[in-house]
Amino acid sequence: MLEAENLECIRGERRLFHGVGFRLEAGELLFLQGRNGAGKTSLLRMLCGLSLPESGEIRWKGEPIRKLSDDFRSDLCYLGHLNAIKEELTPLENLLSSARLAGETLSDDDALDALEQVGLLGREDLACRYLSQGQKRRVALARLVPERRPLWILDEPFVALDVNAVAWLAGLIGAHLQRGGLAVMTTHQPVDIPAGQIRELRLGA
Amino acid sequence: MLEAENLECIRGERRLFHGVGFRLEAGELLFLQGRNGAGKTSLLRMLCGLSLPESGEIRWKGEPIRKLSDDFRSDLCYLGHLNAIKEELTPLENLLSSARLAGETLSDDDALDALEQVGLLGREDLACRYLSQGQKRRVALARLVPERRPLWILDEPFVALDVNAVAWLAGLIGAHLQRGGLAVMTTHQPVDIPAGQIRELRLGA
Amino acid sequence: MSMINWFKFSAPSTFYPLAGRLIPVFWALFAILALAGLWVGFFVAPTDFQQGEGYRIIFIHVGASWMSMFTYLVMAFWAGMGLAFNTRLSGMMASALAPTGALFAFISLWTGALWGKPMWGAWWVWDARLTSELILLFLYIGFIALTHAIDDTRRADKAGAILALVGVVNVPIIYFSVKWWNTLHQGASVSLTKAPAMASIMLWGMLLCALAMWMYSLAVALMRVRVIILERERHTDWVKELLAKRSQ
Amino acid sequence: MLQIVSYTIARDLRLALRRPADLVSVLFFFIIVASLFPLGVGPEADLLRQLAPGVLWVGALLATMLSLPRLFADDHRDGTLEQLALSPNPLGLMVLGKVIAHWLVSGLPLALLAPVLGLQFDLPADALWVLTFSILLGTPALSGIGAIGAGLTLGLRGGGVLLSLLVLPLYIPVLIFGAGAVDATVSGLGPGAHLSLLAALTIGGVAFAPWAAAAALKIALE
Amino acid sequence: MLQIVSYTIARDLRLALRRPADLVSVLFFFIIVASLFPLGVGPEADLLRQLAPGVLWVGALLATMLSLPRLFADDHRDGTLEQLALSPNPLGLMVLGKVIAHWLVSGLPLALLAPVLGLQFDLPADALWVLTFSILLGTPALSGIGAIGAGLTLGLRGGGVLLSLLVLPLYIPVLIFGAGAVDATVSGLGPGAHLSLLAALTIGGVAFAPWAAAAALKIALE
Ligand code: HEM
Ligand SMILES: Nc1ncnc2c1ncn2[C@@H]1O[C@H](COP(=O)(O)OP(=O)(O)OP(=O)(O)O)[C@@H](O)[C@H]1O
Ligand SMILES: Nc1ncnc2c1ncn2[C@@H]1O[C@H](COP(=O)(O)OP(=O)(O)OP(=O)(O)O)[C@@H](O)[C@H]1O
Ligand SMILES: [Mg+2]
Ligand SMILES: [Mg+2]
Repeated sequence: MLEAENLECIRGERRLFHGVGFRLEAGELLFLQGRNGAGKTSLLRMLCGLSLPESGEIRWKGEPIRKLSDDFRSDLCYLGHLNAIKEELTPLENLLSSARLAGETLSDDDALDALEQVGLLGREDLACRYLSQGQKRRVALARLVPERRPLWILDEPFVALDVNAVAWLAGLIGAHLQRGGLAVMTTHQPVDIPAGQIRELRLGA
Repeated sequence: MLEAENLECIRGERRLFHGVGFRLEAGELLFLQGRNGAGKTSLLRMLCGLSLPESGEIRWKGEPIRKLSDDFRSDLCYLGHLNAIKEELTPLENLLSSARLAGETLSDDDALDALEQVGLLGREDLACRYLSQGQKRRVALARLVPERRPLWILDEPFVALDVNAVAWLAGLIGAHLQRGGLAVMTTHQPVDIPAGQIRELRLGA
Repeated sequence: MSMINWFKFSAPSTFYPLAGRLIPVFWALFAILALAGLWVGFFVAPTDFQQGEGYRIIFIHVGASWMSMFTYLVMAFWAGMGLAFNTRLSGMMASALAPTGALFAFISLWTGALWGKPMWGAWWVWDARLTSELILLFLYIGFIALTHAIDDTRRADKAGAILALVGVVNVPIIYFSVKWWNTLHQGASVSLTKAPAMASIMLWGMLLCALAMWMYSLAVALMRVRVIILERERHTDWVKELLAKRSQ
Repeated sequence: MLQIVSYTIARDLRLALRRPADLVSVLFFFIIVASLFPLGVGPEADLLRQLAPGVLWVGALLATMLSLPRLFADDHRDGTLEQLALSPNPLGLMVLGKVIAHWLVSGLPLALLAPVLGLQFDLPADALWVLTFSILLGTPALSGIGAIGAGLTLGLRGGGVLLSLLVLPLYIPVLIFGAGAVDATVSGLGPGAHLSLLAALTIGGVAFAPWAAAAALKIALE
Repeated sequence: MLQIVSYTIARDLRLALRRPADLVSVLFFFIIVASLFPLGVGPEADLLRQLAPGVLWVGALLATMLSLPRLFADDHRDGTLEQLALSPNPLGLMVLGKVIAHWLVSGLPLALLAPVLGLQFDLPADALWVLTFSILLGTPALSGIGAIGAGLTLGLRGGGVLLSLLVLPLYIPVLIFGAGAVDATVSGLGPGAHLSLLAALTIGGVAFAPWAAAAALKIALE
């Protein structure tokens, strides 16, 4: 479903990678590896269409993503280094609002359920500004609970999470793969995802 | 050398912890544990004197830190969630400048040596804005290489680092302990520090 | 010119030597036209019976005003090309034109102000044409400031292009302001459809000066674009080769 | 389509209301600027009445401008903007929503406050009406044009000041027609022509600016 | 002691020079504001000459004010401020260094530019001198007082506008004596009294403000 061919990325005067390609089918996870600064984040942003590759092409269901634009974006869920939550809003409001802006609807119950899963029940009405670093990350991750779009692109989702939350998230990604979803992910922590076919891609080896 | 007694922390209407106390001697590491939101960051900021405990007292070499102020701060090195580096400056300039502002002097050679250790040689003249998340964290950590002040307080120093960097940093903390330094640290990742006496303190258990 | 040619010359590596060959030609034309224009302007054209000698400022003022507007249009054209086709050269052309445009906008304002003092009794009035010309200068400066504030040249080009395209509405406003509003400023006296309303010798002087400014703009913009090409493409093989050859 | 616009408006308004200090501050800035000028210029009543339209319009314009950097900066810093750009909805529509919300918390209250300040300057009643109406009519254009500037300077250090540099020249026509409308009323000429030009600017600004701003945002994210 | 002040100055200047656009933009903002007023007010030369001191001073004041939010915000966001507060050096001295650096990249260039703009308004030569000198003398006070406001509003959303609200009233005396000095020169009274009051404000501002600002910063960090 997701194919990349011969991607090249240049930053400043440095060629981060070139000739990168892969093919990912339903139910598969691509595990992107590489040392700090290898270009993992840069590659993920390209896969989302946020930045353009110097050369090469990315295809979703056989079509170049440049041409699909809207269609591709309604299949895609991206979670970056930044949490994309509003410090002024409560976790519940954040969740509802990000669903709405992504063009989906989420009932209050579903949202509360998601917050319960990430262990924030009891804090759903506290402005996010007061949350700890890990709790903020959990609010961002709660978006994934009701998420049914096929392609997940996750940039170091495990950062700042405690041990329980790491295990929970690994399970969630596993369930997504079992439903036939795809995921591309980076992380420096050793975690095992309990399902799905795992491919590895190492940048800058 | 560092003692805390009966510390209590209240945020909003929630008591995060109370009755927390410990005693740390030269060469020892305090490993602070607890789930997301347990109050680890809040405790570390108290230990630095950045915020005041609701009740209880913190002493350094037998004196309450409130009274010591300058003296305590010249024994202390704090590294928080934020990197405290300037995106406009290069890694080298950042390192020199933070040493100067902390009231120390650092020769260019020592600074370059520190950057080499964190694997940023070759990027010492690139503005930090262009660095990857992990590389930025490395610039912040490079400060620790020449650091000889006895008390290190590190809030999740391993976040965003790749495997090699994690091992290197563990070694660096070990060396600090062996020199007779003290360290207080939190992390959610399993790492082992190769030296020193390790104490654990679990918040919100 | 055929399509293939067009795209060939839009590659910096082919454009660079082409520009290098054109520059001396434009400088030569500039020298000839400027001398002729100034000669006509200062020695041949008679003293105006209403305005005395002061009117001779027109020879610079009008040409500079035209150039400032026209340069902006060309800059916006290149900017649009850059956004649409993602060609590298377009952004370089736009950045190369901006300082020249700003210079002419400034000269237009400056000479206008100098002229305004004897004619209207004030250096400056807030009239539609004068104001919109001032906005033009600010747009040029904004373009330069914006593109310099962004280090990534690709991003800088695109951001500048948007600004240039947004500002393009200002140009017709400058041009037609004398028609649309009641202004102190003189209406258009040169037009393609009517016979010119001024003495033909004056007209000739003005046109010669304007043409000289054209040549100057072309020469300077090409020189600047060559510098920009070298700077931006310094890592490509052809530039390395070129520099190696030159340093021998 | 309409839904996403209205939802963006609702979201931005809620965020603004979480910080009522912001809204109040825009208004106080306006009040302070309007009071600074008499201080700098001196107290003659005739002179002040002559100055009033210009000063009040400049004050409204600067107040709007000062609140512009926040239009996208918060969303950019916390990553929300990336998410908006990746949403299947057209980014331009969401920017339109943000522009409208911005107007509702800046332009609208400024227009409502303006006649009160105008009284201070001893403006006649019909001029006060025209002042209110012209600010009401002109500020959407300010928000729209401002959005382009805010998008272009997003993420640049010192963007705030660069933003003013880009945006102020484009604000000049709005200022001229806005203050001109009040002046024309005071001098008995009738504000019609000025007001219709102002309306044209606003329609152009609101219809076209969000798309330019959206293009600028996509570039800023690259 | 002196060392840490001078080192902070050097560091902030270096950061400012990494982005020359900032410096240029402050100046252009000044230019643009000084050109907006005539637009809003109308073109009569006599009126404008009367307005000039007020308008130029208000312009300088607003330009300084716009650059204030950046004084601590960057350091706060990236964690540098925490490190400064934990350094064994007195925070007040480091703030003093930052205030001086701020003046060097805002007040000083504004003062140098002011006479050029004054020419546009057709001010006589002695008034131009006094204008330059008064801005040179008054702007350090603006930077100092501004630092307190910037410290107090640090980390608050919409801090920029709240900052103006806090700082502008405190700027009023500077404005009055500054513009007053020029006015007095134009009307032949001599600027001496105004200028010495201005000097007193500046000495007070620079000596005392950094410590108040440092206290505000410590609170903001808690
Ligand atoms: C700062 C003040 C001034 C500015 C910004 C300015 C701007 C312009 C511009 C943009 C044009 C070219 C537009 C066109 O060809 O239609 C122009 C043309 C011209 N200007 Fe000015 N002007 C200024 C002052 C003056 C003054 C004081 C005079 C003399 C009374 C003057 C006389 C003319 C004339 C005669 C033309 C040529 C019109 C034509 O033949 O088409 N300008 N000016
Ligand atoms: N202008 C530039 N000049 C040179 N190198 C640059 C420039 N901009 C970015 N880089 C380099 O590009 C890389 C960006 O990497 P990216 O953020 O994709 O890394 P990553 O693999 O996600 O790393 P991390 O594990 O630390 O998150 C870095 O190595 C950085 O140094
Ligand atoms: N105003 C408030 N009302 C209620 N709870 C609050 C308030 N402010 C902060 N808190 C709570 O205080 C805690 C702050 O925790 P802190 O940042 O110290 O956690 P931490 O142990 O460092 O967590 P992490 O592992 O995620 O970094 C959070 O649980 C947060 O929800
Ligand atoms: Mg990364
Ligand atoms: Mg924490």
